[in-house]
Amino acid sequence: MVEIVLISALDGVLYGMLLFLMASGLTVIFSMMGVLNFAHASFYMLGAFFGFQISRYLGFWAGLVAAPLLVGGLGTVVERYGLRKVHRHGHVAELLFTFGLAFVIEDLVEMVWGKLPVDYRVPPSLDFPAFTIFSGNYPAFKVFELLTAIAIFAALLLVVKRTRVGLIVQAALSHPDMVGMLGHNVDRIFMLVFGVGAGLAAVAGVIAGPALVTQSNMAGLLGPILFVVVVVGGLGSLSGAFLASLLIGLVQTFAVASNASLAGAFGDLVPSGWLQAYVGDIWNVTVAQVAPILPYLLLVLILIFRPRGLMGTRES
Amino acid sequence: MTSPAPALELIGLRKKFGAMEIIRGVNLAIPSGERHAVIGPNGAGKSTLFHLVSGRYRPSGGSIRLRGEDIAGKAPQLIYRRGLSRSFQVTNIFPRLSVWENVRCATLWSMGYKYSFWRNVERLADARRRTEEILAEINLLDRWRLPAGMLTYAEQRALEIGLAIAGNADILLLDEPTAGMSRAETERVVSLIRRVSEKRTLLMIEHDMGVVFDLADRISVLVYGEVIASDTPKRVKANAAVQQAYLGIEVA
Amino acid sequence: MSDIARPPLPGLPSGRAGGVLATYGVWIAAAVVLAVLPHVFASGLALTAMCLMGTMIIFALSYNMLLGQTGLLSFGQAVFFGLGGFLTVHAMNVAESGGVPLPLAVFPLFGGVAGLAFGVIFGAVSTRRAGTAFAMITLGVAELVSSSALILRHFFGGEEGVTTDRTGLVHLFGLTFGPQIQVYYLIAVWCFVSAAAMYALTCTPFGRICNAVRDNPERAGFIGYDTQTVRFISFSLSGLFAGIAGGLAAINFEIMNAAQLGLAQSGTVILMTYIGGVGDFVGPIIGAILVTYLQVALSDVTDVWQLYFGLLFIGMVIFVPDGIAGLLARQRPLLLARQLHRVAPFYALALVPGLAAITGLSMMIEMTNQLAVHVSDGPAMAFLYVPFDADAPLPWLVAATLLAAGTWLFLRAARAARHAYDEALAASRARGRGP
Amino acid sequence: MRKGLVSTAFALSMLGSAAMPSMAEDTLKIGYVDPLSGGGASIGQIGLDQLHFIADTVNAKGGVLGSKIEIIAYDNKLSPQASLVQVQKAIDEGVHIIVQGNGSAVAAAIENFVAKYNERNPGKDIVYLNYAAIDPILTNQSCSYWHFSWDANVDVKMEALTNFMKSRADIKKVYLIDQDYSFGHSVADAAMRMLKAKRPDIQIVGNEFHPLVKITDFSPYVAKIRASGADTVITGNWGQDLALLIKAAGDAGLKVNWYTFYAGGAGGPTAVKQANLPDQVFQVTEGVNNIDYTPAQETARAYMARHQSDPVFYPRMFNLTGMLFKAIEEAHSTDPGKFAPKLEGMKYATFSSGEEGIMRKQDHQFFQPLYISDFGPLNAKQPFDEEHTGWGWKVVAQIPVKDTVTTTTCKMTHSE
Repeated sequence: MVEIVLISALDGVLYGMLLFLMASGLTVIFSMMGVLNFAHASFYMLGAFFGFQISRYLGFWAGLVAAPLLVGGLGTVVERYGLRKVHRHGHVAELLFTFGLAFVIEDLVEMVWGKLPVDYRVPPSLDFPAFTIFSGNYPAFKVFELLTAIAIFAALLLVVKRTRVGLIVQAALSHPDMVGMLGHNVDRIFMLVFGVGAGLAAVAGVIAGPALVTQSNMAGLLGPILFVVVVVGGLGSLSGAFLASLLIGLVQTFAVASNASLAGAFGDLVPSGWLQAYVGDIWNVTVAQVAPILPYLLLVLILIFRPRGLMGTRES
Repeated sequence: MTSPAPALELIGLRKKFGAMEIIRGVNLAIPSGERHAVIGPNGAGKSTLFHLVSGRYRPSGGSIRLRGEDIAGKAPQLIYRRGLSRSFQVTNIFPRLSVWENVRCATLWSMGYKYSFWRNVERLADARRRTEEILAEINLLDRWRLPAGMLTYAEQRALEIGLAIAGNADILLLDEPTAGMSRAETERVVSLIRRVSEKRTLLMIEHDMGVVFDLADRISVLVYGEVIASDTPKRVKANAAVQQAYLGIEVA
Repeated sequence: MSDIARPPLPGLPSGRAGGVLATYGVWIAAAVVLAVLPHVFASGLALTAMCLMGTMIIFALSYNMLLGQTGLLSFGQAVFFGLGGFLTVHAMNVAESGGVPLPLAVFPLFGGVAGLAFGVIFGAVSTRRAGTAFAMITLGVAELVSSSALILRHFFGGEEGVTTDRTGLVHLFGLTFGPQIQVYYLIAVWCFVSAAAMYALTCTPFGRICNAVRDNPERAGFIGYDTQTVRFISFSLSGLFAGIAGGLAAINFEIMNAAQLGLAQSGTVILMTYIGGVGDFVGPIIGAILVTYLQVALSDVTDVWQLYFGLLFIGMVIFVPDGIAGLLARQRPLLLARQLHRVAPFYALALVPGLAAITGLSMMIEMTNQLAVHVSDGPAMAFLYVPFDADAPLPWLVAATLLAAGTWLFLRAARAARHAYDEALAASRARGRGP
Repeated sequence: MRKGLVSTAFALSMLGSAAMPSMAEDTLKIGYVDPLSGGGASIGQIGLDQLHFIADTVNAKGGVLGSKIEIIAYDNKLSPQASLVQVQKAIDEGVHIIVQGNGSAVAAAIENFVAKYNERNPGKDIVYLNYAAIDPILTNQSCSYWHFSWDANVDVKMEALTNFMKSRADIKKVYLIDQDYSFGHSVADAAMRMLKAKRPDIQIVGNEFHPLVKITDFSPYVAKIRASGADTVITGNWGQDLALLIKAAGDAGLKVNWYTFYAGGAGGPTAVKQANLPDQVFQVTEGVNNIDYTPAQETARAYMARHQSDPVFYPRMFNLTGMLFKAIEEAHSTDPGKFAPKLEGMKYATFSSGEEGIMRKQDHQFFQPLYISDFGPLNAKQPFDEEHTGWGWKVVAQIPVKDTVTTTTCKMTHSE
């Protein structure tokens, strides 16, 4: 029992931090610009592929530095010459713009790197088990993942709370209209924010690429889980997103460890004609089976009962 | 004592935003049929008071009685349905709908059509007649096809009042109806208000003292969230506290 | 058919008397077109494609009840489409095995009722919020439903879905619904009736209040309306029509599966609606026809069709944000004032370099694709029937020139066209015909 | 080539059905309906390349019954509904033979459509040849006379796999993990049933289902497998769900043997190599390149010289086309109504080893020798590696046809 709780907690924290790593850029963009950036996962994928390509010539660490810079630069270009033109037509237009962008990026990646997974490896310097608990290894790369997530969180928090840029950004988080009125160049801020968001997505890509599967459909397969993190955490709240990532990671991991089901709790269903098959599908489902869809349930419940999210400062 | 309940009565009304208390125990009773103006320096809490009465904000304390019935904290539409309608200081119309459609939408509930999705709106003769009347009242009849967002500022202000009066509510709250208007436009609006407020109860915020003293039966002076005087225009003019707190600064 | 209504206002300058032809002319024309179409486009594929279009027209119109009319961005419209389809399939199978004497033509109603019922259930949850929170709730609900669909294998038929046979029901007037043409007319009738119903809905007090809530939800409260109730009714009715569309899709394909209620399907309907134009009733109809056509045809022309799809959407939202219908609607005042001839030459002038730029761009895309993806086939390829080698410099030079020069000329011509449009519009207004 | 023409062809075909089929009446048209864009394209493209390769080979020798073979590709985007539109398009273009493989949902839709089409359009028969969809439902409850299946279905594969496992005494505790949809449940149910019958002493220590392609982190599942004390895992997972599972196991240092259906699928070998699990991952297939049979290996080499980037090779596609052409020649007709009876019960020397397989008349399921192979470093006599990993599939056992036969519930209705 202790073993399961301890290991689940550890796995949950590690998974949660991976989620935060992926979602941090989206938090910044979604919170500040209100843009439902469906291309976020595509920037994440670009990060992975750029990282892969650079790592073949200059090694993993060069990729970790260069890929986010490249993708971040690309992000600013996309904002400047695309999104900005769309901005005045409202959020649905922005959303569709990023929709289209996701299609384009996926096909371009397919053209350049093909449709099959590429062999993007963990760097040798991190390819060893960091520690072992209950005979289960925890690779050093995962610890690195965790540390990066925390570092990004700390750095973002520091920038937001302690620097002048951060103060403007923070003001924009709670009073988006005011920032423009105070005479700041909102266009430049938005461009910067989008670039940083895309760059953070790329950091996640470079790090998650070797750990997961680097393939041209990886953006699509990620699904909308990152939106869940941002919304559950609360719009405009970095700490909220951090907390939400941890919560989702832990909920999902503990759920996987549980084999409880209605059948387990109340015994097998008494046979009762044709309905039995239909009800049986629900009756026999274990908590573990539905673990990965629990975050979406959490999303719906949070929005109904606490629409500002865990730590948000404003509603939608 | 069995005198009828006042049309609108505020008792110890309070509103806090965080630690800041904007409305600090307002007591006010407006008898039915009275034209009542609320004046006070900027930041005194006049608009906040309107937001509390009309249901946009939820009070932190005290009660609001509409003909004796407590409406504090109720949703705007519920208060509207009890016969209280309002206009806004910052123009608050339906920008993509035509002027015609703006006014007609504002008549529909009071005409009893509610959420009806089985009647053709064009065939509702009574709503059409009422819309036409209102448009004539606010002098926008020749602009009826234009999207409301394309009207001039003064026209939008007129439409704003039109939306407030379209539903035939018997208590009207007008928040600075003449703000930003020229003299001629102001005069038009004043006579309009005078006309529509007959047999109704009117509560208005106004900065134009000419309008206030012209229209109001009684005036309340709100300073820092408190009513420091509430009386006839003549008496308010003479009130020492008002002189000091308000007129001394604004008018002199 | 636009937002700005024309009430019959006797005594007012442009008040209009509604004759039968003026009021219903468009609908009569639409009915005639629907009846004649299968005789113009007669092939099996054309019939299949048109059946698909009819279904998607209802679906997109139902979605625009939310997005265009009420201002609600939903990511879960396919939930009602899919559930409507499943209920229809199950109803058909029960009727067939139980010998219930119901003709096929009424079965889309089962889909509609299912869509309405689930619209009420999910609407009660999601319409408590508006804006982004509403959008995110619909996203969550859509994920929950589509995930559950794979888990509840008995009802949703697992991966394979549930099949049915549309010919096994009682045959009214000798209609077996085996031949696709009969299914086409079934869909056409339902499409016509549904579209008319949804249009009628926009002309009711409720329809107008939906617009008011879209424009300014806060003020709607101060004229007596509960915005949550408005959203809820709109959401439920939208579910009804999406369910009918799902039922027709089920009858058309005789199969329903879990993919039909997934996020991809919901995304498709957003694209259709937006591309067609949300501000106008006919917008979603145009969008449904265009996007369905592209989905059916584009993959035959190029295997990187998704790239073109993406570029099309990006181009649309940047250059034509109010959709195709919006673009057409903007020409209406000019047409009415007989000023269109002043801008038409400028449109033609912009079109030519625009097409050249597109040709250059797609040529580059296809050449890249040939070199990168079809590497085993060698560099020999053909573009617009012109054969050449993708690794030779000349084609690249041609493509780059077309793209660069075309773009430059297009931007200039577009600016001139916009200028001409503004002038013509001003002229139209001066004539007193436009607003 | 074809792509350029079709844009106009489509516009024409919208106008009238008479315009199209006359274009090239003397070729034998085979319509290939599979994903050729998007995520599924990585696998769909391989089948198409292989069909083209086969067509070119056969055409070089004069074709079938004197007609050249023409492969026409239709992108179905892995969607059942889109597939039906594409099949309709193919029919309009004069195609009578549909080949498809990826996705049981698509397969079921096409099987159902083709059966109804033939019933409603007598004399215009279409036949559907399935090269990869293996949900047992296709050849059981919803079986059809017009559907022929070349890949061994889930039950057949599991029959072969369990017949192999029953002789491995070191297997004591088995853990099942599958994707939570009908295919995953078919795999798990078959495994439970057959292991119980053949090796009652084996303990099933877990029967896990997880949602389809929704898991990013498989560590909790790996922790569960470890906690159960399993020595063997059976999984029907494919694609990302398999790659991430295997990599998570490698990361955590989990030492078990993996019996899979799809470790040989695109991306699988790369994942196994990255996870560094030599000779611990097994698959059951109708053949691998390293079977020492010269004709197959020569063909594989010729194919790979042409398609260097294609990672996988489907022997079943050769069986499918070979048997199709044989049936056509025997029937002296390219009309499915005439050659389909010849396919029923046909015996055929399989591509991988030359040993005989049979198309069972009862359910149109092809039975063939199956191979259990494991993935790891190669020796000199095993020339084929996978996905440039340096590792390859090595046969550990051949399961003869008689050990793969399962029963079917198929009741085919077809009146001549």
